[in-house]
Amino acid sequence: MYQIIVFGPLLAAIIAGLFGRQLGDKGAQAVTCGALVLSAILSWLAFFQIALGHTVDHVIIMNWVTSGDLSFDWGFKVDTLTAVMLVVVNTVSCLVHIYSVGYMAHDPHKPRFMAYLSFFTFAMLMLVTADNFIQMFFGWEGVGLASYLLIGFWYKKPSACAAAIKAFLVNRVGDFGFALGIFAIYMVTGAVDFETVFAAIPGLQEQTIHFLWMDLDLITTICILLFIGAMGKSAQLGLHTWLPDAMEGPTPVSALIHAATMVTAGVFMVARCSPIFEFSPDALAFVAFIGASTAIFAATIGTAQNDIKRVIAYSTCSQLGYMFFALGVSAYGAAIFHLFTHAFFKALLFLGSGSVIHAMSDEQDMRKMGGLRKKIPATFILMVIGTLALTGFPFFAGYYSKDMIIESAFASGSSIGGYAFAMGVLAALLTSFYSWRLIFMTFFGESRATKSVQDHVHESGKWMIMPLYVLAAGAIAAGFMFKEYFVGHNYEDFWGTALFLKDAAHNVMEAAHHVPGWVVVAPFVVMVTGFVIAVYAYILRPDIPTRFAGTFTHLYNLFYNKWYVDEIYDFLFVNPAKKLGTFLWKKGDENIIDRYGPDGVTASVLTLARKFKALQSGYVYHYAFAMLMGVAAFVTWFVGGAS
Amino acid sequence: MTETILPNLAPAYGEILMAIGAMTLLMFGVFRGNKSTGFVSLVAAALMIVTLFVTVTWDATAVYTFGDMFVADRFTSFMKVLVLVASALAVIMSMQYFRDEQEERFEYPILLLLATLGMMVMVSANDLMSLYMGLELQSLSLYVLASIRRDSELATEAGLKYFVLGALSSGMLLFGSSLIYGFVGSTNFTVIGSNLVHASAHGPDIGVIIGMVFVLAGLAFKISAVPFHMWTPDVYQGAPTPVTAFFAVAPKVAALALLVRVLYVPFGELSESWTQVIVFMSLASMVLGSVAAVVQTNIKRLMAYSSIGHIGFALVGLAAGSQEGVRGLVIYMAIYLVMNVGTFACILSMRRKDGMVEDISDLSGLAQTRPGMAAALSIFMLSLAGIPPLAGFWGKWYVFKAVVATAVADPMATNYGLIILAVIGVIASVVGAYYYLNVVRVMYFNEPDGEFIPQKSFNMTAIMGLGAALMVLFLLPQINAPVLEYARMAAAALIS
Amino acid sequence: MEIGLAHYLTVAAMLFTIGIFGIFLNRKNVIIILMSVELILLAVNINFVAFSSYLHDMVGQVFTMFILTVAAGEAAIGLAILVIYYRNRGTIAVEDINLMEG
Amino acid sequence: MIYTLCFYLFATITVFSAIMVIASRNPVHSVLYLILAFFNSAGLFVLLGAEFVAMILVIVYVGAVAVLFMFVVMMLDIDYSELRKGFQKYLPIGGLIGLVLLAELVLVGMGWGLGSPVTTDPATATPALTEMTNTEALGSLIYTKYIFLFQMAGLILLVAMIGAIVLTHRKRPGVKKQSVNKQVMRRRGDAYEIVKVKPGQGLG
Amino acid sequence: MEHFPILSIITFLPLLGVVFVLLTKGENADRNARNAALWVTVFTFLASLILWFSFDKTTADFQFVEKTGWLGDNINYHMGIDGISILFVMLTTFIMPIVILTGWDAIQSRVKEYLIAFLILETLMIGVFCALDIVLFYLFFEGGLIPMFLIIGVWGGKNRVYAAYKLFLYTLLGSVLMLLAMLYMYFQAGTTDIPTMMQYGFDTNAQTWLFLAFFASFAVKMPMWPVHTWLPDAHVQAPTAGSVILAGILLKMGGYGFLRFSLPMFPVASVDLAWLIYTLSVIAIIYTSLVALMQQDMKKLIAYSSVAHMGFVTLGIFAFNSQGIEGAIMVMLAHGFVASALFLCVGVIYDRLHTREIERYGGLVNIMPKYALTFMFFVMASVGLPGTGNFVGEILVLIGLFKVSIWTTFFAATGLILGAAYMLWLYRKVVFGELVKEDLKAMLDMNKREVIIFAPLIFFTIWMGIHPSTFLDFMHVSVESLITNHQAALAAVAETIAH
Repeated sequence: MYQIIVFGPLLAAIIAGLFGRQLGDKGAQAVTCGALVLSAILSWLAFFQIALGHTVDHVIIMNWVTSGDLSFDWGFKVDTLTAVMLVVVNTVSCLVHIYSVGYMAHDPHKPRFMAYLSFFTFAMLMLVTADNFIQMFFGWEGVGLASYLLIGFWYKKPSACAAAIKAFLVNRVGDFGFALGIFAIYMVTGAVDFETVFAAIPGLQEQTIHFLWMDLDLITTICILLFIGAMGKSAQLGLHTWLPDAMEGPTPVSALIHAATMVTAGVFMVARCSPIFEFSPDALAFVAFIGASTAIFAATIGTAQNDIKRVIAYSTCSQLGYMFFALGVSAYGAAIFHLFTHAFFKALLFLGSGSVIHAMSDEQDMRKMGGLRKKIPATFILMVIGTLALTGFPFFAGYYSKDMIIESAFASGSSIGGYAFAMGVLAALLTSFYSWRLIFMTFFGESRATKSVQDHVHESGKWMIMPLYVLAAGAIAAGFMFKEYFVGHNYEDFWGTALFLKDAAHNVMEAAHHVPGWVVVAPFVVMVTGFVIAVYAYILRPDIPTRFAGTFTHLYNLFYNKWYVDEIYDFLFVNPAKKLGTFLWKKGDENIIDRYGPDGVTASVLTLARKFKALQSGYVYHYAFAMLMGVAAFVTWFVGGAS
Repeated sequence: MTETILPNLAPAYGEILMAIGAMTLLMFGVFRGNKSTGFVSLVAAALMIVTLFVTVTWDATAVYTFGDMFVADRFTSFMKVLVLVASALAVIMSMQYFRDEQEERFEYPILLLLATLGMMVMVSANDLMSLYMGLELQSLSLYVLASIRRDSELATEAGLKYFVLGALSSGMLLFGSSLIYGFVGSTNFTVIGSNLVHASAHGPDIGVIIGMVFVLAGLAFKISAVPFHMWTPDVYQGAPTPVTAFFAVAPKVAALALLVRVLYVPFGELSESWTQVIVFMSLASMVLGSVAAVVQTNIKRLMAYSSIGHIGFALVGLAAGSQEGVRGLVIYMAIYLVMNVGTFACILSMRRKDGMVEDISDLSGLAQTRPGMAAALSIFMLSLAGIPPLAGFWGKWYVFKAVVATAVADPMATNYGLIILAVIGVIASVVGAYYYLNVVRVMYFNEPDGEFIPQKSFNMTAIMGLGAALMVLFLLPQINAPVLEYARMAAAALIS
Repeated sequence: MEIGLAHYLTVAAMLFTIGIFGIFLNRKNVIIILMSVELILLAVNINFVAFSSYLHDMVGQVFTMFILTVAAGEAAIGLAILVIYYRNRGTIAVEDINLMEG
Repeated sequence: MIYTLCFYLFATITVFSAIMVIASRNPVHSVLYLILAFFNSAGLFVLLGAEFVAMILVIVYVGAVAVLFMFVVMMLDIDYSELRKGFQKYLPIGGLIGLVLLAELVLVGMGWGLGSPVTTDPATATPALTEMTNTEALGSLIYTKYIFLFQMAGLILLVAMIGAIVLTHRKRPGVKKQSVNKQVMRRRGDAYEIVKVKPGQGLG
Repeated sequence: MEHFPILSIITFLPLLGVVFVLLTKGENADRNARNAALWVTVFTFLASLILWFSFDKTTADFQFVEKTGWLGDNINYHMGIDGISILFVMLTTFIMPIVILTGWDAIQSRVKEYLIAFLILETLMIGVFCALDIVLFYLFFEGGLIPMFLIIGVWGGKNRVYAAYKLFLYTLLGSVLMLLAMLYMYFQAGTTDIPTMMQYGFDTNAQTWLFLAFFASFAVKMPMWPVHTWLPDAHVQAPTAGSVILAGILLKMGGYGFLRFSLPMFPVASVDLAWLIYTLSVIAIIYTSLVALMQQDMKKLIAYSSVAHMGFVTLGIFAFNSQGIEGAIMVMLAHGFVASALFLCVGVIYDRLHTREIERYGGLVNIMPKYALTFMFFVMASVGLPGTGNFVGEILVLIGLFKVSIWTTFFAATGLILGAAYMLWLYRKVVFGELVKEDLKAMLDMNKREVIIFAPLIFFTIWMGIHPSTFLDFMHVSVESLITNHQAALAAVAETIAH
């Protein structure tokens, strides 16, 4: 079964990719969608079997690499965590595939697009089903490749190409850390498969590793290296810069990869490695800190963006921050739960925005939208549902998961938990604000679009709308339906061994149910506050934002320019690398190595040769003189040596 | 003190045959005039080949004759074979050239014969006197040969330079001989050797060493080792090409053979002293031969510097001071012979309307106009450069093998001088590769310009083809085994 | 002071040096060079005869005889080359003998 | 005493004339000085007891070689007006090296017999004059023990001969030679031609 | 020789091709010559499959051994392969038919000589990997320079003379020092037999010098920084097939040399000087990656990337553990496929537009989808994406190296980031973007011949990535024995010092 789930999409991708021309657009779409529908159905089956049936499956396909004492396989380890991910990935992917049929209707490269999507799904599935770190790394890089391909799908746009490369490279930075983490794990445990590694970790406490000129705690080092990988993939503070740019890709891609699945791989990985992270409080604190900071950081930027997809992208970034600080306070269940619900409502928001963009003839700037609610009512309703879920409106999916995270942070009792709690609440305020701002700017007020665009506005076709309904259902229901399993009373039964808690007695999520009332209410209050501000600023007094921006120019610019992170990176890394490259090439290779090496030697040989040539003057007496010199020198040598 | 019985002539049958043959041919030539040149040449070559067989059959341990002034052993026979082969090929290769230049002179092959006779006497010399006589017979013939195109300014200039410097070198050699004679009391190699062994208790006399240095200088001139090399480029360039071809091989082989004998038989006891001189000359020759050739444009001058460099490499074997080293040297010279003869065969086969090919740039695009010859010449060039698996590499292999063995034979006292020699030697060979490649480059990389007059001489083609084949196939045991074995025996005849 | 071998050797050494001087200090005339060669050979001969005399050995004198013979031949060849060179170039100035160099 | 005197006389003149050989402005003088040097060295040879070699030196060298030199010098008709230029240019360094070499050679010469005992066993000991003259002694050696070298010397002279002829002998196109064949074959018609001359025009 | 001399046959079979090529005459001579060369190389590959299938993977001994007297003095004609060399032999025989096909249309002048050069080169390359006698090894090792010199010089680009000379003299200079070291070893060990020498235990003090001498040769051949500058020039000027050979096989000789000579014969010096190798390799990886980032010439860029990849090879070899060494071999094999393919990719468009300047291209995906896909695949493989052989190799190298030196691994791993940067930049500039340049619009997608060339390369690259055991299984025993011997030698030296 897992083989079909995982390799079905790969097969579909190969067929659509290589034989797309022969199959035709329809054929390619049918193959890929069919494979994904099948995978999705099987995933749900697996979910029921594993997660609700409380079993763990381990399938080994074949040995991958054996070298010395290092050995790892191609295999599937399917526990509840994996099963949840399978469901998320395949469901969203399946819906996005179907959505794409409609969304990409006018694109000439449909088979290629479908192939990429399916390939991405395959890679993501490899990631979540991996039974060892290397296979996980395979999926990890695979999704990176798919992401690269899909972001750069419209290869004619230079910005798309640049964004694709940026995404790949920033991810590589993360992978760099991840890989080092894996190496460290292998060095200390002698294995890379989860089972052996996790079993060996407890025995490694208190050990140190010498690196960066100091003795670092071994497990903390490993965890932080792994987490760097997660930061890259999940666009956490510092390595987040690629995610907004990634919106250059087609919207279904944003929904699938940059909202629902790939970006959550980091969350998944940390959860998967909970048996390691649990042994390093420092690393967990670091995770929590980064997560909380990202949550607030991305939210601030989200308030100042005008591109509809970018707003959602920063929102995603922020929400991922939530997940990470949940992980950081050991609320793994809460994190995965938020991952689960977020997948639905964020995919919904993205696909909805795609629908808007589609309606607006590919316009993404919200300043040129407005008043769309009457023209595309279905989309409007769906977007509102998504927003409600995102902002944590009671009984929508986000409400359960996000509040759980905030409460867990509070309940953890640590200082970093307190920081996370504060940031979480503040970010919730901003989330509410920018989410509603999006809705208001897009669907309310007067239309700011050109006449021709306005005439064109139309509701999307059934291929696009149908998946949205399904996702909306998820955004509404996923929360209360699965709450008990993910974070509630069925927690231990549900997760089994998939998530590890060092100190099971101190389950943060357990504690989260018993936090003070104001903590429970706080997210709701800030959410409403945010809504009110948004209503005030964008419905009642539309001039406020401009004035605000005028008054707080610096702050606005800071947010609008995304805290200048890109510029700082350009300054710190990109430009120096280019300059250094040129320097090493022109100065190093050409001016030093070649100049003093081969060319220099050649030149000096030539000079010497010319000197010899000059000595060979052609005059007999010079020749005779040389002979005399030779004899005299030898004679002197021996006479002198003898006496 | 008077010998009434006839000396043992058997070891010298070859020389006698050559002498009588040369005089008979001279008579023939005088009566028939210059139109008999072709015939005289052929007979001369045949005579050399016959002599070669006479020499080869002489396969005994050392025999001394003519008052111990003449020796025949395996070393002499091997070196004589080389000399005779080189000379015979030189005669054959010259025929077409002089015919084309309409400069046929029947004296030419006869002088070549007499020069070769001189070389054979040199190789067999066991006395400073026979050394000198052989050397002079050879030298005088060579002076004449160098300027045999007496209407050519270059040839006469070459002859004059060669003569003046050659006379100077003979003077030095003689002066050295006189000192040796005076300080040891004999001119006979064997006697000198044994006298020095007896005298070794209180160290060699400085007079002997100085005398030896002078003799070395005189011989170094003949093999054109630095700093006694300066005549070489000018003479090679100025002399008629077939004469250069002859100069490049036979006299060097003979002089080197003589040098080896002088160093090992009379002065074996002084090896510590002469090794220093040889190491210096070897180093300087390798470096100069490799470096100075880089800027040459005339192919004959190039070959001159090449020969200087190669002598440097051959001397490496001598510097090793062991039987293996001499063996390496002997092998080196054998291979050197084929490479050089082959190269000159190629050069001689190329004629343009305006004369012989002299400039390297004239070879442009030869690979397209005459692929076979280009391939052969490339093989010779790469072999000269010592690129494996061609024969030239093996020459270097054996000499360097010997010197490395000597250098590190005693783990306590590693001979750094020899190690430096080896390192600089191989580096010089890389520099040398540069200009050999240059010839290949011109032939293969450049586009052809100008027409060559088609060459129809079967002899030349055969020499080129056989030579190239030998260079490539030297690594076959069937071909190298006899050479190696003979070389070993030759070296063993000198040093046990 | 008794005249010993060293005296003869000194004379020979001086002649030898003068001969070499003659070769490389001479700038104008090739014939002088040829004569210098004769001087060198003369020096060698004095050496040989002196050694022969003091060693009571005839070999030195025999050698001298052959050197004289060869020297005659050498002179003949040298002069012959000189003559044809002169025919070609119309000069025998040493400084003009440099058509080939490098 | 006389021996010493003679030695110094001969030696001084020899060295002096040698210097003059290379220092003379006029090559003719050089040749003459060379002859002088030969004569005096012959004297040295006599002092050393080598009469035959001394004779040969005078006869062969002065009689043949030196005259040959003279012949060539005269024949080539060299302009010797400015022969001295450049002599000084290399004199310092060349002189220095030459003197060093000379000093070393003298030093070496002084060392004769000091180091190792020279062999007391000459290969061909000089016979006492009472027993055999110097000439006889040489003669008995050259044609017996040294027959090989004697033959070689012959070959060398042969080469010298061939060489000299090959290099210098040439047919001069302008020289008139008697050709008997031509004379015999001469016909009347070859000698004259009958031409009709028109009046007033000449032979044009 | 008791058994069938299969190695000699494989080694010298291409020379038979030379004969065939020489025999072709008439107006179709060029075509016939091409066919002859192709068939001979294919046949050589088929013959080498015999090795593949009858190889005994359970022993570290040399197999298919042929030994016969050769030069006397204990120098023998000794051939044989173990689990390490068989892979290189196979790589060579596999790449050769592709190489012949590469120049099929592009080379129109002096076709026969071109083919002969390649066929001779094949013999020499196979010989390098089969030789079990250092003299024999040296012959093959050095001999390869001659045909390569001609290939670059005759059929190369504008600046071909400079490049050909640089290649020749640079590598020759390195090798002659190795030759001296070989002579010394010959003198010490009294034999030139490689298996004997591997067990010999050379004098500890001398090892350093011997190691450095061999290093001089192999480092240039690899090439390692700072003796790498000949490679970009050689690659840029060489015809496509020449680049393929160079990147695919010739560079591997250095790595093979380290494995065959440096490690087993100079164990002490290898360990003592590992820091040097680490330093140079790390510099190479970072330095050349940065330089590659700024290149304007496609081939130069890929050449620099080769230098960086070879840095991984040396690092892996000098990690002295099975992951490192096996990883290094895997990187070499994978690089053999991928770098060859990348040069072929450049060749494909070079054949059409006759320029390698990156700026001259752009938007090729619009008209050459097949090409774009192929190129993308190899770009990703070169970047070391999992699922390709490069990944397996690099991960093994790094994982092995991490155990030895964390710092080194840290810096080496940055190469993964930089590598992605320049390769993706290259791809974007050439393939992506709008198709605006007029002369590009007429370019045709890959033809059947080109597809045939690439297909096996893609197939094997993936195979190596997914099921590397096919290859790793061959080397396990040999690598283990290499490490065991290495450690034993070190222990023996430690023992003597202790006493």
